[in-house]
Amino acid sequence: MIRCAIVTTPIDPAALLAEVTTPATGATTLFVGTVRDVNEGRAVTGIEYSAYTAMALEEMERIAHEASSQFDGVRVAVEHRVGLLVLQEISVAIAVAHARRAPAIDAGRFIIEELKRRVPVWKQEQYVDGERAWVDPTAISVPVSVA
Amino acid sequence: MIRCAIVTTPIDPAALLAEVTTPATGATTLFVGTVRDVNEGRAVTGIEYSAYTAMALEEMERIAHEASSQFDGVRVAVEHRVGLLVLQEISVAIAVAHARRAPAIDAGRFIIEELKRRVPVWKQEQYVDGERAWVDPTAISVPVSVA
Amino acid sequence: MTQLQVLLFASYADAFGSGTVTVTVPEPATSADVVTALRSLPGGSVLPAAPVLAVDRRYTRGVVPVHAGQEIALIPPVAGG
Amino acid sequence: MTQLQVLLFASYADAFGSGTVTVTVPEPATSADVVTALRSLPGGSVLPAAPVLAVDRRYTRGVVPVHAGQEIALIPPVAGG
Repeated sequence: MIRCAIVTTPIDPAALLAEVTTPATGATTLFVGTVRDVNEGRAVTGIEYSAYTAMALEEMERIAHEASSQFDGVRVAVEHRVGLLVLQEISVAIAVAHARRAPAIDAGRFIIEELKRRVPVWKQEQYVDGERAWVDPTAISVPVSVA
Repeated sequence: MIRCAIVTTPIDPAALLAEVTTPATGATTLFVGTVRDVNEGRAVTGIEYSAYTAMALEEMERIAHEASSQFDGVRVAVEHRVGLLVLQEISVAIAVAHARRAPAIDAGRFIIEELKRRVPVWKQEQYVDGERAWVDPTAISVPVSVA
Repeated sequence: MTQLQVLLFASYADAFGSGTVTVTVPEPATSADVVTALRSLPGGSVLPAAPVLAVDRRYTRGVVPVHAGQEIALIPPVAGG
Repeated sequence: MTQLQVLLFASYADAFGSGTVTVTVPEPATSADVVTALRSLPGGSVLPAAPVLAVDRRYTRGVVPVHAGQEIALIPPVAGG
Protein backbone atom coordinates (compact mmCIF):
# COMPACT_ATOMS: atom_id res chain seq x y z
CA MET A 1 0.00 0.00 0.00
CA ILE A 2 1.35 3.37 -1.07
CA ARG A 3 -0.40 6.72 -0.89
CA CYS A 4 1.26 10.07 -1.55
CA ALA A 5 -0.36 13.47 -1.62
CA ILE A 6 0.39 17.15 -1.86
CA VAL A 7 -2.10 18.86 0.41
CA THR A 8 -3.12 22.44 1.14
CA THR A 9 -4.81 21.83 4.49
CA PRO A 10 -3.35 20.73 7.85
CA ILE A 11 -1.82 17.25 7.95
CA ASP A 12 -3.30 14.86 10.50
CA PRO A 13 -0.46 12.59 11.64
CA ALA A 14 -2.78 10.27 13.58
CA ALA A 15 -4.79 9.63 10.42
CA LEU A 16 -1.62 8.63 8.55
CA LEU A 17 -0.61 6.28 11.36
CA ALA A 18 -4.04 4.64 11.32
CA GLU A 19 -3.97 4.35 7.55
CA VAL A 20 -0.78 2.27 7.38
CA THR A 21 -1.31 0.17 10.51
CA THR A 22 -3.10 -3.17 10.05
CA PRO A 23 -3.47 -6.35 12.12
CA ALA A 24 -0.48 -7.71 10.16
CA THR A 25 1.86 -4.83 11.05
CA GLY A 26 3.74 -4.68 14.32
CA ALA A 27 5.77 -1.50 13.92
CA THR A 28 4.77 1.89 12.58
CA THR A 29 7.09 4.85 12.24
CA LEU A 30 6.15 8.42 11.62
CA PHE A 31 8.37 11.27 10.57
CA VAL A 32 6.96 14.75 10.90
CA GLY A 33 8.60 17.95 9.72
CA THR A 34 7.44 21.15 11.40
CA VAL A 35 8.16 24.83 10.91
CA ARG A 36 10.72 26.00 13.42
CA ASP A 37 11.40 29.41 14.79
CA VAL A 38 15.04 29.86 13.84
CA ASN A 39 17.06 29.03 10.73
CA GLU A 40 20.68 30.00 10.26
CA GLY A 41 20.34 32.26 13.25
CA ARG A 42 17.37 34.24 11.94
CA ALA A 43 13.99 34.39 13.67
CA VAL A 44 11.38 32.82 11.37
CA THR A 45 7.67 33.58 11.58
CA GLY A 46 6.44 31.26 8.85
CA ILE A 47 7.34 29.38 5.70
CA GLU A 48 5.61 29.53 2.36
CA TYR A 49 5.92 26.14 0.71
CA SER A 50 5.43 25.80 -3.01
CA ALA A 51 5.76 22.82 -5.31
CA TYR A 52 5.87 21.67 -8.87
CA THR A 53 2.82 19.72 -7.82
CA ALA A 54 2.51 17.18 -10.64
CA MET A 55 6.18 16.23 -10.54
CA ALA A 56 6.40 16.37 -6.74
CA LEU A 57 3.61 13.85 -6.51
CA GLU A 58 5.17 11.56 -9.10
CA GLU A 59 8.58 11.83 -7.45
CA MET A 60 7.10 11.03 -4.03
CA GLU A 61 5.43 7.99 -5.56
CA ARG A 62 8.68 6.88 -7.19
CA ILE A 63 10.45 7.19 -3.85
CA ALA A 64 7.72 5.25 -2.06
CA HIS A 65 7.93 2.49 -4.67
CA GLU A 66 11.70 2.35 -4.30
CA ALA A 67 11.21 1.98 -0.54
CA SER A 68 8.71 -0.77 -1.22
CA SER A 69 11.20 -2.62 -3.42
CA GLN A 70 14.02 -2.28 -0.89
CA PHE A 71 11.87 -3.08 2.14
CA ASP A 72 9.36 -5.65 1.01
CA GLY A 73 5.98 -5.39 2.65
CA VAL A 74 6.13 -1.79 3.88
CA ARG A 75 2.92 0.22 3.87
CA VAL A 76 3.56 3.89 3.14
CA ALA A 77 1.59 7.11 3.42
CA VAL A 78 3.26 10.44 2.63
CA GLU A 79 1.76 13.91 2.67
CA HIS A 80 3.53 17.18 1.91
CA ARG A 81 1.73 20.41 2.54
CA VAL A 82 2.07 23.58 0.47
CA GLY A 83 1.03 27.15 1.22
CA LEU A 84 1.87 29.41 4.14
CA LEU A 85 2.62 27.54 7.34
CA VAL A 86 3.18 29.13 10.72
CA LEU A 87 5.46 27.90 13.51
CA GLN A 88 4.96 24.29 14.57
CA GLU A 89 2.69 23.45 11.66
CA ILE A 90 3.45 20.17 9.91
CA SER A 91 4.99 20.49 6.45
CA VAL A 92 5.55 16.80 5.79
CA ALA A 93 4.48 13.51 7.37
CA ILE A 94 5.70 10.06 6.41
CA ALA A 95 4.09 7.00 7.98
CA VAL A 96 5.51 3.54 7.37
CA ALA A 97 4.28 0.24 8.79
CA HIS A 98 5.73 -3.26 8.59
CA ALA A 99 5.49 -6.53 10.45
CA ARG A 100 8.96 -5.82 11.89
CA ARG A 101 10.54 -2.63 13.15
CA ALA A 102 13.79 -2.58 11.16
CA PRO A 103 12.15 -2.23 7.72
CA ALA A 104 9.64 0.28 9.09
CA ILE A 105 12.42 2.44 10.50
CA ASP A 106 14.79 2.06 7.55
CA ALA A 107 12.11 2.75 4.95
CA GLY A 108 10.93 5.83 6.82
CA ARG A 109 14.44 7.20 6.89
CA PHE A 110 15.01 6.37 3.22
CA ILE A 111 11.85 8.21 2.22
CA ILE A 112 12.57 11.45 4.11
CA GLU A 113 16.18 11.55 2.88
CA GLU A 114 15.15 10.99 -0.75
CA LEU A 115 12.22 13.38 -0.46
CA LYS A 116 14.53 16.15 0.74
CA ARG A 117 16.96 15.41 -2.07
CA ARG A 118 14.56 14.94 -4.96
CA VAL A 119 11.00 16.18 -4.51
CA PRO A 120 10.48 19.57 -6.21
CA VAL A 121 9.21 21.56 -3.26
CA TRP A 122 10.59 24.93 -2.23
CA LYS A 123 10.30 27.07 0.81
CA GLN A 124 10.46 30.78 1.29
CA GLU A 125 11.14 31.73 4.87
CA GLN A 126 9.52 34.80 6.35
CA TYR A 127 11.48 36.57 9.04
CA VAL A 128 10.50 38.71 11.99
CA ASP A 129 11.92 41.78 10.23
CA GLY A 130 9.56 41.23 7.28
CA GLU A 131 12.24 39.98 4.93
CA ARG A 132 11.85 36.77 2.99
CA ALA A 133 14.35 34.34 1.50
CA TRP A 134 14.22 31.23 -0.60
CA VAL A 135 15.89 28.41 1.22
CA ASP A 136 18.66 26.92 -0.88
CA PRO A 137 20.21 23.93 0.88
CA THR A 138 23.04 24.04 -1.68
CA ALA A 139 24.02 27.61 -0.79
CA ILE A 140 23.39 30.41 1.63
CA SER A 141 19.88 31.85 1.60
CA VAL A 142 19.00 34.26 -1.19
CA PRO A 143 17.20 37.36 0.14
CA VAL A 144 14.03 38.25 -1.74
CA SER A 145 12.74 41.79 -2.03
CA VAL A 146 9.52 42.20 -0.08
CA ALA A 147 6.47 42.98 -2.20
CA MET B 1 12.56 17.29 28.21
CA ILE B 2 12.08 13.63 29.07
CA ARG B 3 8.90 11.90 30.12
CA CYS B 4 8.50 8.14 30.48
CA ALA B 5 5.46 6.24 31.68
CA ILE B 6 4.03 2.78 32.09
CA VAL B 7 0.33 3.08 31.34
CA THR B 8 -2.69 0.83 31.59
CA THR B 9 -4.97 2.73 29.23
CA PRO B 10 -4.73 3.25 25.45
CA ILE B 11 -1.74 5.26 24.24
CA ASP B 12 -2.53 8.40 22.24
CA PRO B 13 0.29 8.83 19.71
CA ALA B 14 -0.88 12.28 18.63
CA ALA B 15 -0.64 13.49 22.22
CA LEU B 16 2.98 12.29 22.43
CA LEU B 17 3.82 14.03 19.17
CA ALA B 18 2.30 17.27 20.41
CA GLU B 19 4.11 16.96 23.72
CA VAL B 20 7.62 16.87 22.25
CA THR B 21 7.10 19.31 19.38
CA THR B 22 7.86 22.97 20.09
CA PRO B 23 8.52 26.06 17.95
CA ALA B 24 12.24 25.24 18.27
CA THR B 25 11.93 21.70 16.88
CA GLY B 26 11.82 20.98 13.17
CA ALA B 27 11.64 17.19 13.12
CA THR B 28 9.61 14.79 15.21
CA THR B 29 9.76 11.02 14.94
CA LEU B 30 7.36 8.54 16.40
CA PHE B 31 7.80 4.83 16.79
CA VAL B 32 4.71 2.82 17.57
CA GLY B 33 4.59 -0.89 18.35
CA THR B 34 1.28 -2.61 17.77
CA VAL B 35 -0.07 -6.10 18.43
CA ARG B 36 0.06 -8.15 15.25
CA ASP B 37 -1.95 -11.13 14.21
CA VAL B 38 0.81 -13.65 13.59
CA ASN B 39 4.02 -14.52 15.41
CA GLU B 40 6.28 -17.40 14.46
CA GLY B 41 3.50 -18.68 12.22
CA ARG B 42 0.82 -18.82 14.93
CA ALA B 43 -2.41 -16.81 14.84
CA VAL B 44 -2.41 -14.37 17.77
CA THR B 45 -5.59 -12.89 19.24
CA GLY B 46 -4.00 -10.69 21.88
CA ILE B 47 -0.99 -10.08 24.06
CA GLU B 48 -0.91 -9.70 27.81
CA TYR B 49 1.91 -7.30 28.70
CA SER B 50 3.32 -7.26 32.20
CA ALA B 51 6.18 -5.31 33.71
CA TYR B 52 8.40 -4.91 36.71
CA THR B 53 6.86 -1.47 36.78
CA ALA B 54 9.23 0.40 39.08
CA MET B 55 12.35 -0.85 37.33
CA ALA B 56 10.82 -0.60 33.84
CA LEU B 57 10.13 3.07 34.45
CA GLU B 58 13.63 3.72 35.80
CA GLU B 59 15.23 1.81 32.92
CA MET B 60 13.16 3.76 30.38
CA GLU B 61 14.32 6.97 32.03
CA ARG B 62 17.95 5.84 31.98
CA ILE B 63 17.64 5.05 28.27
CA ALA B 64 16.02 8.41 27.54
CA HIS B 65 18.80 10.19 29.42
CA GLU B 66 21.42 8.24 27.48
CA ALA B 67 19.68 9.33 24.27
CA SER B 68 19.71 12.89 25.55
CA SER B 69 23.47 12.70 26.21
CA GLN B 70 24.22 11.20 22.82
CA PHE B 71 21.86 13.46 20.89
CA ASP B 72 21.98 16.82 22.60
CA GLY B 73 18.72 18.72 22.60
CA VAL B 74 16.30 15.85 21.92
CA ARG B 75 12.90 16.00 23.58
CA VAL B 76 11.61 12.54 24.45
CA ALA B 77 8.27 11.04 25.48
CA VAL B 78 7.94 7.28 25.94
CA GLU B 79 4.92 5.28 27.01
CA HIS B 80 4.69 1.52 27.39
CA ARG B 81 1.33 -0.04 28.04
CA VAL B 82 0.68 -3.10 30.18
CA GLY B 83 -2.38 -5.32 30.42
CA LEU B 84 -4.27 -7.26 27.78
CA LEU B 85 -4.02 -5.72 24.33
CA VAL B 86 -5.95 -6.86 21.28
CA LEU B 87 -4.80 -6.74 17.66
CA GLN B 88 -3.59 -3.36 16.41
CA GLU B 89 -3.52 -1.80 19.86
CA ILE B 90 -0.41 0.21 20.67
CA SER B 91 1.97 -1.40 23.18
CA VAL B 92 4.69 1.22 23.01
CA ALA B 93 5.11 4.73 21.60
CA ILE B 94 8.32 6.74 21.46
CA ALA B 95 8.21 10.36 20.32
CA VAL B 96 11.42 12.33 19.79
CA ALA B 97 11.78 15.90 18.58
CA HIS B 98 14.85 17.93 17.69
CA ALA B 99 15.73 20.99 15.66
CA ARG B 100 17.20 18.67 13.00
CA ARG B 101 16.04 15.34 11.64
CA ALA B 102 19.16 13.21 12.07
CA PRO B 103 19.24 13.38 15.89
CA ALA B 104 15.46 12.91 16.06
CA ILE B 105 15.65 9.77 13.92
CA ASP B 106 18.80 8.36 15.52
CA ALA B 107 17.60 8.95 19.07
CA GLY B 108 14.24 7.32 18.31
CA ARG B 109 15.96 4.26 16.96
CA PHE B 110 18.38 4.13 19.90
CA ILE B 111 15.51 4.25 22.38
CA ILE B 112 13.41 1.46 20.83
CA GLU B 113 16.46 -0.81 20.44
CA GLU B 114 17.57 -0.27 24.04
CA LEU B 115 14.02 -0.53 25.33
CA LYS B 116 13.62 -3.94 23.67
CA ARG B 117 16.95 -5.06 25.07
CA ARG B 118 16.72 -3.75 28.61
CA VAL B 119 13.30 -2.69 29.87
CA PRO B 120 11.76 -5.40 32.09
CA VAL B 121 8.49 -5.93 30.25
CA TRP B 122 7.16 -9.32 29.20
CA LYS B 123 4.48 -10.51 26.89
CA GLN B 124 2.33 -13.56 26.91
CA GLU B 125 0.77 -14.23 23.55
CA GLN B 126 -2.72 -15.64 23.33
CA TYR B 127 -3.44 -17.81 20.33
CA VAL B 128 -6.58 -18.62 18.39
CA ASP B 129 -6.53 -22.16 19.81
CA GLY B 130 -6.67 -20.81 23.38
CA GLU B 131 -3.07 -21.60 24.19
CA ARG B 132 -0.74 -18.99 25.64
CA ALA B 133 3.01 -18.61 25.58
CA TRP B 134 5.55 -16.28 27.11
CA VAL B 135 7.56 -14.64 24.37
CA ASP B 136 11.26 -15.26 24.88
CA PRO B 137 13.30 -13.43 22.24
CA THR B 138 16.33 -15.44 23.37
CA ALA B 139 14.68 -18.80 22.65
CA ILE B 140 11.63 -20.44 21.13
CA SER B 141 8.36 -19.64 22.85
CA VAL B 142 7.56 -21.53 26.05
CA PRO B 143 3.99 -22.85 26.04
CA VAL B 144 2.02 -22.07 29.18
CA SER B 145 -0.76 -24.31 30.48
CA VAL B 146 -4.11 -22.57 30.15
CA ALA B 147 -5.81 -21.79 33.44
CA MET C 1 13.96 27.24 -35.04
CA THR C 2 11.07 26.31 -32.78
CA GLN C 3 9.46 27.63 -29.65
CA LEU C 4 9.27 25.71 -26.38
CA GLN C 5 7.51 26.52 -23.15
CA VAL C 6 9.51 26.11 -19.98
CA LEU C 7 8.04 25.92 -16.47
CA LEU C 8 9.82 27.89 -13.74
CA PHE C 9 9.40 27.72 -9.99
CA ALA C 10 10.34 29.48 -6.77
CA SER C 11 13.48 31.64 -7.08
CA TYR C 12 13.65 31.03 -10.84
CA ALA C 13 10.06 32.14 -11.35
CA ASP C 14 10.84 35.25 -9.30
CA ALA C 15 13.97 36.00 -11.34
CA PHE C 16 12.26 35.58 -14.71
CA GLY C 17 9.09 37.26 -13.42
CA SER C 18 6.89 34.36 -14.51
CA GLY C 19 6.14 30.69 -13.95
CA THR C 20 6.32 30.01 -17.67
CA VAL C 21 8.64 31.39 -20.32
CA THR C 22 8.86 30.70 -24.02
CA VAL C 23 12.29 30.13 -25.55
CA THR C 24 13.32 29.93 -29.18
CA VAL C 25 15.68 27.05 -29.89
CA PRO C 26 17.16 25.27 -32.95
CA GLU C 27 15.36 22.20 -34.22
CA PRO C 28 16.02 19.46 -33.21
CA ALA C 29 16.64 20.98 -29.78
CA THR C 30 18.44 19.77 -26.69
CA SER C 31 18.20 20.64 -23.02
CA ALA C 32 21.46 22.60 -23.46
CA ASP C 33 19.78 24.78 -26.09
CA VAL C 34 16.93 25.50 -23.66
CA VAL C 35 19.36 26.57 -20.93
CA THR C 36 21.36 28.74 -23.35
CA ALA C 37 18.17 30.46 -24.49
CA LEU C 38 17.04 31.01 -20.90
CA ARG C 39 20.36 32.61 -19.98
CA SER C 40 19.87 35.27 -22.64
CA LEU C 41 16.52 36.33 -21.15
CA PRO C 42 16.12 38.99 -18.44
CA GLY C 43 16.69 37.18 -15.13
CA GLY C 44 18.76 34.51 -16.83
CA SER C 45 21.81 35.34 -14.73
CA VAL C 46 20.13 33.62 -11.77
CA LEU C 47 20.79 30.23 -13.32
CA PRO C 48 23.67 28.18 -11.88
CA ALA C 49 26.40 26.65 -14.03
CA ALA C 50 24.44 23.44 -14.52
CA PRO C 51 20.75 24.02 -13.90
CA VAL C 52 18.57 20.97 -13.31
CA LEU C 53 16.01 20.21 -15.98
CA ALA C 54 12.98 17.94 -15.80
CA VAL C 55 11.21 16.58 -18.85
CA ASP C 56 7.75 15.12 -18.46
CA ARG C 57 8.14 15.31 -14.69
CA ARG C 58 11.38 13.35 -14.53
CA TYR C 59 14.85 14.66 -13.87
CA THR C 60 17.24 14.63 -16.82
CA ARG C 61 20.99 14.06 -16.69
CA GLY C 62 23.43 15.57 -19.12
CA VAL C 63 22.19 16.81 -22.47
CA VAL C 64 18.94 15.27 -23.71
CA PRO C 65 16.78 15.93 -26.77
CA VAL C 66 13.64 18.01 -26.12
CA HIS C 67 10.71 18.85 -28.35
CA ALA C 68 7.39 20.65 -28.31
CA GLY C 69 4.66 18.73 -26.51
CA GLN C 70 6.93 17.74 -23.66
CA GLU C 71 6.55 19.25 -20.21
CA ILE C 72 9.88 21.01 -19.73
CA ALA C 73 10.72 22.48 -16.33
CA LEU C 74 13.72 24.07 -14.69
CA ILE C 75 14.12 22.92 -11.10
CA PRO C 76 15.77 25.24 -8.55
CA PRO C 77 17.57 23.60 -5.61
CA VAL C 78 14.78 21.75 -3.79
CA ALA C 79 14.05 22.42 -0.13
CA GLY C 80 11.08 20.26 0.79
CA GLY C 81 10.42 18.38 3.98
CA MET D 1 22.15 -17.45 57.53
CA THR D 2 19.63 -14.78 56.60
CA GLN D 3 16.40 -14.56 54.66
CA LEU D 4 15.96 -12.44 51.54
CA GLN D 5 12.87 -11.71 49.49
CA VAL D 6 13.22 -12.05 45.73
CA LEU D 7 10.78 -10.60 43.20
CA LEU D 8 9.82 -12.85 40.29
CA PHE D 9 8.02 -11.97 37.07
CA ALA D 10 6.37 -13.50 34.03
CA SER D 11 7.54 -17.07 33.30
CA TYR D 12 9.59 -17.17 36.50
CA ALA D 13 6.61 -16.14 38.63
CA ASP D 14 4.58 -18.85 36.88
CA ALA D 15 7.26 -21.47 37.50
CA PHE D 16 7.68 -20.63 41.19
CA GLY D 17 3.94 -20.08 41.61
CA SER D 18 4.44 -16.62 43.11
CA GLY D 19 5.70 -13.12 42.42
CA THR D 20 7.78 -13.16 45.59
CA VAL D 21 9.79 -15.95 47.18
CA THR D 22 11.90 -15.98 50.30
CA VAL D 23 15.32 -17.63 50.15
CA THR D 24 17.70 -18.51 52.94
CA VAL D 25 21.29 -17.57 52.18
CA PRO D 26 24.63 -17.37 54.04
CA GLU D 27 25.61 -14.00 55.51
CA PRO D 28 27.17 -11.99 53.95
CA ALA D 29 25.31 -13.13 50.83
CA THR D 30 25.99 -12.74 47.12
CA SER D 31 23.78 -12.83 44.06
CA ALA D 32 25.18 -16.30 43.36
CA ASP D 33 23.87 -17.49 46.74
CA VAL D 34 20.42 -16.18 45.86
CA VAL D 35 20.40 -18.04 42.55
CA THR D 36 21.63 -21.26 44.16
CA ALA D 37 18.88 -21.03 46.77
CA LEU D 38 16.25 -20.39 44.10
CA ARG D 39 17.35 -23.42 42.10
CA SER D 40 16.65 -25.67 45.08
CA LEU D 41 13.03 -24.49 45.30
CA PRO D 42 10.11 -26.08 43.40
CA GLY D 43 10.14 -24.47 39.95
CA GLY D 44 13.84 -23.66 40.21
CA SER D 45 14.65 -25.77 37.17
CA VAL D 46 13.16 -23.03 34.97
CA LEU D 47 16.18 -20.83 35.60
CA PRO D 48 18.77 -20.57 32.85
CA ALA D 49 22.50 -21.13 33.42
CA ALA D 50 23.07 -17.47 34.22
CA PRO D 51 19.86 -15.79 35.30
CA VAL D 52 19.74 -12.02 35.26
CA LEU D 53 19.45 -10.31 38.62
CA ALA D 54 18.47 -6.75 39.40
CA VAL D 55 19.26 -5.05 42.71
CA ASP D 56 17.42 -1.88 43.60
CA ARG D 57 16.00 -1.75 40.08
CA ARG D 58 19.36 -1.93 38.32
CA TYR D 59 20.83 -4.84 36.44
CA THR D 60 23.80 -6.53 38.08
CA ARG D 61 26.74 -8.13 36.30
CA GLY D 62 28.70 -11.07 37.67
CA VAL D 63 28.53 -11.85 41.38
CA VAL D 64 27.58 -8.94 43.63
CA PRO D 65 26.95 -8.69 47.38
CA VAL D 66 23.28 -8.56 48.41
CA HIS D 67 21.65 -7.92 51.74
CA ALA D 68 18.26 -7.52 53.35
CA GLY D 69 16.62 -4.18 52.60
CA GLN D 70 17.59 -4.26 48.97
CA GLU D 71 15.02 -4.82 46.24
CA ILE D 72 16.22 -8.05 44.66
CA ALA D 73 14.55 -9.28 41.48
CA LEU D 74 15.13 -12.03 38.97
CA ILE D 75 14.54 -10.83 35.42
CA PRO D 76 13.36 -13.31 32.76
CA PRO D 77 14.32 -12.57 29.14
CA VAL D 78 12.59 -9.26 28.43
CA ALA D 79 10.15 -8.90 25.54
CA GLY D 80 8.82 -5.38 25.65
CA GLY D 81 8.06 -3.05 22.80
